[in-house]
Amino acid sequence: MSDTSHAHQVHAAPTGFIRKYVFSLDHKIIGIQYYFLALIAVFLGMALSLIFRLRLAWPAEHWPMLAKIFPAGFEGGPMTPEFYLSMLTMHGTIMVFFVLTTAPQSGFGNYVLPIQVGAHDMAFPVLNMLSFWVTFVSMVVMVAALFVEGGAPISGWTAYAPLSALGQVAGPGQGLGQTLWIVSIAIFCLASLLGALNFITTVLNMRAKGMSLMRMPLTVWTWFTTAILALLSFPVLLAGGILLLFDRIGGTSFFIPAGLVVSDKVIQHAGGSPILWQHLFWFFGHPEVYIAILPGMGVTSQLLSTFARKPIYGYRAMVYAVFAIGLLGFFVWGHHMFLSGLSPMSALVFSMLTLTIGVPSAVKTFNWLGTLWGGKIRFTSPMLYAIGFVSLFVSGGITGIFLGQTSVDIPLHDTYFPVGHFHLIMGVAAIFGIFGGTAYWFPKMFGRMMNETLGKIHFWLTFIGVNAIFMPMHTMGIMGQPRRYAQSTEFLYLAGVQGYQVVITWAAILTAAAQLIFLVNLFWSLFKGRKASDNPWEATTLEWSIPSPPPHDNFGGKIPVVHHGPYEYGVPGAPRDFVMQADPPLKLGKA
Amino acid sequence: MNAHSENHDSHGLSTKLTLSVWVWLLVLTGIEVFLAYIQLSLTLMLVLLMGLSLVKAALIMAYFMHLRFEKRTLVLTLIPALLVVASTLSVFFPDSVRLLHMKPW
Amino acid sequence: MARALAVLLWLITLGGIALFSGRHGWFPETISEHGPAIDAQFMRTLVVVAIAFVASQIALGWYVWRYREDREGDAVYTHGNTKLEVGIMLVVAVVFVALAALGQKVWAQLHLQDAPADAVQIEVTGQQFVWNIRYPGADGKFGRTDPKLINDQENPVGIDTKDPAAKDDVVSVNRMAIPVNKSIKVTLRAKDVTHSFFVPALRFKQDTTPGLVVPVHFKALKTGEYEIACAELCGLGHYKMKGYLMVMEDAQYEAWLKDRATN
Amino acid sequence: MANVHAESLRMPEWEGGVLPYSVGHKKLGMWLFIVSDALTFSALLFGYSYLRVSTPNWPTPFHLWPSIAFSTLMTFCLLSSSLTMVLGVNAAQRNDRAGTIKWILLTIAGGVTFMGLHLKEWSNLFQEGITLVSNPWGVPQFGATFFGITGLHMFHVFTGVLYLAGMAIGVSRGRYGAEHVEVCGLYWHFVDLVWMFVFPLIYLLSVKMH
Ligand code: HEA
Ligand code: HEA
Ligand code: CUA
Ligand SMILES: [Cu+2]
Repeated sequence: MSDTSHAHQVHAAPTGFIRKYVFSLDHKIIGIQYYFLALIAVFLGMALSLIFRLRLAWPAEHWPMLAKIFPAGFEGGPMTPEFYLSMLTMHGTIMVFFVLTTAPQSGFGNYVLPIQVGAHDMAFPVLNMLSFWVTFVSMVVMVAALFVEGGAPISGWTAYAPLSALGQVAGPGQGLGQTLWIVSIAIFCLASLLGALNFITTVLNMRAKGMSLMRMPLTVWTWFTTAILALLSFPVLLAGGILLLFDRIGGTSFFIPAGLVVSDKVIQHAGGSPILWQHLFWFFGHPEVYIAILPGMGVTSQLLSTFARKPIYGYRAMVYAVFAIGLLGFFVWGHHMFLSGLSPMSALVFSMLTLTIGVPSAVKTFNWLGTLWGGKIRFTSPMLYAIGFVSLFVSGGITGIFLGQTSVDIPLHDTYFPVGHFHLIMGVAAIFGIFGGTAYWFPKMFGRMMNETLGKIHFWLTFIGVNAIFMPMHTMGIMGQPRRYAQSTEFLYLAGVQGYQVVITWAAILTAAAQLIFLVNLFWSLFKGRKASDNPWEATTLEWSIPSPPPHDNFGGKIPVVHHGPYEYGVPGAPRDFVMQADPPLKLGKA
Repeated sequence: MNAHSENHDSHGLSTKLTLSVWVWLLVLTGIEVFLAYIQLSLTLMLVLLMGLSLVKAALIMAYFMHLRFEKRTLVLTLIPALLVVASTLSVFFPDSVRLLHMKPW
Repeated sequence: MARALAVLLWLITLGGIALFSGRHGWFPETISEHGPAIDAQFMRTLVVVAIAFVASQIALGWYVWRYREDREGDAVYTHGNTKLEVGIMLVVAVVFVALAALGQKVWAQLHLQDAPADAVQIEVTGQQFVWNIRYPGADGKFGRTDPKLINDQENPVGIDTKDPAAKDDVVSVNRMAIPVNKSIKVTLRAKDVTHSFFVPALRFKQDTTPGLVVPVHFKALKTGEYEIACAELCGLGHYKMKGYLMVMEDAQYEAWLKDRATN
Repeated sequence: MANVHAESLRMPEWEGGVLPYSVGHKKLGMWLFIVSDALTFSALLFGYSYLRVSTPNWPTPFHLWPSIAFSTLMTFCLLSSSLTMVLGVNAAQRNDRAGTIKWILLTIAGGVTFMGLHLKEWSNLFQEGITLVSNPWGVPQFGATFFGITGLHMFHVFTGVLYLAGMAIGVSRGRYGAEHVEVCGLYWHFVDLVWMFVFPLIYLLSVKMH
């Protein structure tokens, strides 16, 4: 809208470095920028997780090396509990916002979506650039919270008020760090809004001739649905964030009730409600988890079909399932609040609706299996990640069925059981979507292949590793280990848990180390990888009918005409075992 | 590719229609202010005022914002999406009532 | 490669089953009246979910094993099967609705029914990082409280001693005695931030939300000492916010209460 | 087999470049933005209602003079500025550049008057002792929600006025055409539309009866 160039005019390829790589308007460069932002974020988030895992396994140990970097976090020797919590808070926040909302949607989506629908760019290139830079600012603000006076916030990625609203009286980390956290999230909301309306407009208005809705690749469907979810859920978080900010710096009390006494000090605020914050947060929070997983589902569908050399099983059902998941995602947020003082009647309704999300999820799982069934599977590294995704999605998804029931949630809520649940499904299934997408689109994005051997080693180590880290967490949860505990040794009934903590920490260290293989593979292939052909995977969607890497306006001025569905593999009677979307119509002799 | 840039005049808004919509909006506002000064229960008042406001919003969207003259599908996707999501927010209310009756002090 | 992957998938399945077969870690023994119903619902869910889990993972492994590229024959060219799809959907939907319906009974009993009239009244107030327990004393009535009177050392919940009902109130820190086999009505409150009253042995958990008083009730069926944990992040001491639930025989309980009252 | 793929390959053709809503990018984008911004306001208004329901003795302090009179007049300003905006869009579509600028300037005048009246109204309230954090009735939520919501709306009016001003300059230089003006108009009407809910919820439901 602030975009002045006429939308249909192809902007000329810029020449200067700044216009080309920094403030670029090209959706491909912006996609790559997002991708690398997420890459930095994920390694930061991972490092934080290792730091706090150290304390869980060895609560009394001293860590002189770390103490040098964060002296305040190690006063008195071992890692302090507030430092543990600040690492945890930043870990969760960075992973959810800057990795899983950023890489699969804004990264791959930006790069691939316009090409897959046959457009030369996004609908609003200027807005696109803005949304990246706004995200960047948001991340800078977030990372700054790690280093400010008083430390990073300690109220978890959910920032429950009043802990997050009261300021320094409520404990360390609740000063400037928490304020920066809220500011960063509010900025992030704006960036996501800009991104989302850009995606939706592009999909609706810019499809090439022949690209009817039911011919769009499933990746496009998932990016589209994700954008709708973002458009409708981020504004609510924005509203909540503004109010929380008012509470912290304006002296209001939207989320702070009357009569609080913190460390013997009577708090002057009155009249607010902590539950209101939870509502506003989870109204966004639940759609957000689908924002994280849907693009991964799309990528997985694409990969399974491509490498099984078979059309996707039940294309239409997949589309409807994606939409159903997105829609239902707006009606279930209360399942995070069963025990928060939510009205027990609404809890029952939320519970019923939550379980219904299992139905479209079952359809998806079933169709993925159906796609593999009877295929001729090529076990390339992207395919391995996709298979890993399916396995992890099932493992992580079914534990949601326990949590979604009011009664079963009573003992499990806020224990490691949900931690296991969301790491399997989000912490790794969705991340496997990123891995799969990286290995699959890397040749297109950079014109070189990634190394298959390294990719496979990375897959094996990671797949085994993450199961070793996150599966045992369910057992810990059943034993009653509450989450966000800086150590497990204070309670007698948790005596059996410490052993798990040590094993998990070791598994985490090894798994994290295995990520270096991924990093090495990525950068090595960037410069030294084998040159990629236009269509190394013999895939069908539009991005594979143009050069690798694509020219500035994607199709060299000639927008293709689409004649086929997205997943025509193994077509009997066709000249090749696959029919690309832009291939001319087939002459079909009646068999 | 610029199907969108013209063709509005054919079914655009005549000045007369615009003016009458404006007058209607003012009249409805007047009724609202008038209502506010009648002794009614808060709930009834809320229902009446919100009802009138929805009518006003509809008028603004339909005429000023041109939705009446856009393709039906645009209306049929935007408005329900907005209404559905906005109205799910009303799930908040059982809790605010609880809060009112279950206060500690 | 394909075979190894298939085997790995099956091993993970086995591992999952092993973890959930409960030999290594399981719920602590339940001592509450409603506990067995929650455990039973957990088991029902476990069975349903295990079937889905095992079936999906085994099938995934099997397809990976079976449909390698170097196998004989062509890839099957199909776009799916609507009937099968709808069938799966209906089955899953029915299973879920049935499951959900079964599970709601305990919830309704705990949260939609009031405590019996003769229930023992106790008030629990969460605070960074202790549990304050208050008993109404002989008159069965809690005295008035006021946040302005709160003083961590002398008057942790801010009892207004001018109120006659407050005279015999008994306050105990981190130690909560209850009689066995009697309905207990607990009133949950919070002093500063949100905490969560969690007694694993009771299968009981409920947030203490500031600004909201939540009444809950339960009955313990076995004497003994059990730990109370805090299950909602409340600050740096969250991990050591520990209390004890002491389930006692009636006489013992009365004695304990009397002892506390004289102190 | 053959009939299977025959089915899949004969799909209804989609003529690329046909806009499914017959709406250009900018207009669609603006509509999407409006939907999302409407949700921000919905969330705030629901939050306000939530707090109001959960607070006993919510004050109803607004006298006919000045608050209600002012806010009614403000409503009038916004509605009228919407009217002039429509006329501006019509003028732009007739390629009547001078007319467009005239109507946009009138619209800006409406917006600025609204802001002036609102600022005056705020300062009246300050004088009565109503601030963001406190007020004479001991329900601090009253001021917080009042200033929070009207403040955010004011912010929208303010950006709208800037947007309009930029539009007027752009049109006078011939850089912006009818579509730009129309999209800008959408935003302005939306600001008006939000007020249609803020006014009754915040003002009319807080009228002092006697
Ligand atoms: C990518 C992210 C993601 C996804 C996709 C999901 C998916 C689901 N989640 Fe999860 N969830 C989170 C991320 C995610 N979740 C996070 C981050 C939290 C914690 C937040 C916090 O507190 O910090 C959380 C917490 C959470 C809770 C709250 C727990 C608590 O705090 O007490 C609940 C409760 O209902 C829940 C339920 C579900 C359900 C029912 C699904 C369903 O969508 C799953 C559907 C999938 C399947 C069911 C598997 C596949 C289906 C089959 C194989 C078919 C056959 C199956 C059967 C017949 C059983 N989740
Ligand atoms: C995407 C989400 C994500 C990811 C990947 C992870 C990864 C990890 N998480 Fe985390 N975690 C959260 C989201 C995530 N987490 C959230 C939301 C919370 C809750 C916070 C809160 O309570 O407030 C949490 C909390 C949490 C806890 C709970 C602590 C407590 O409650 O006290 C623990 C405990 O062990 C933990 C451990 C780990 C470990 C060891 C890893 C890993 O280190 C495992 C190894 C990592 C990988 C296998 C991924 C590597 C990925 C790449 C290299 C991708 C590269 C490519 C691009 C992005 C472009 N996490
Ligand atoms: Cu108290 Cu956690
Ligand atoms: Cu959820």
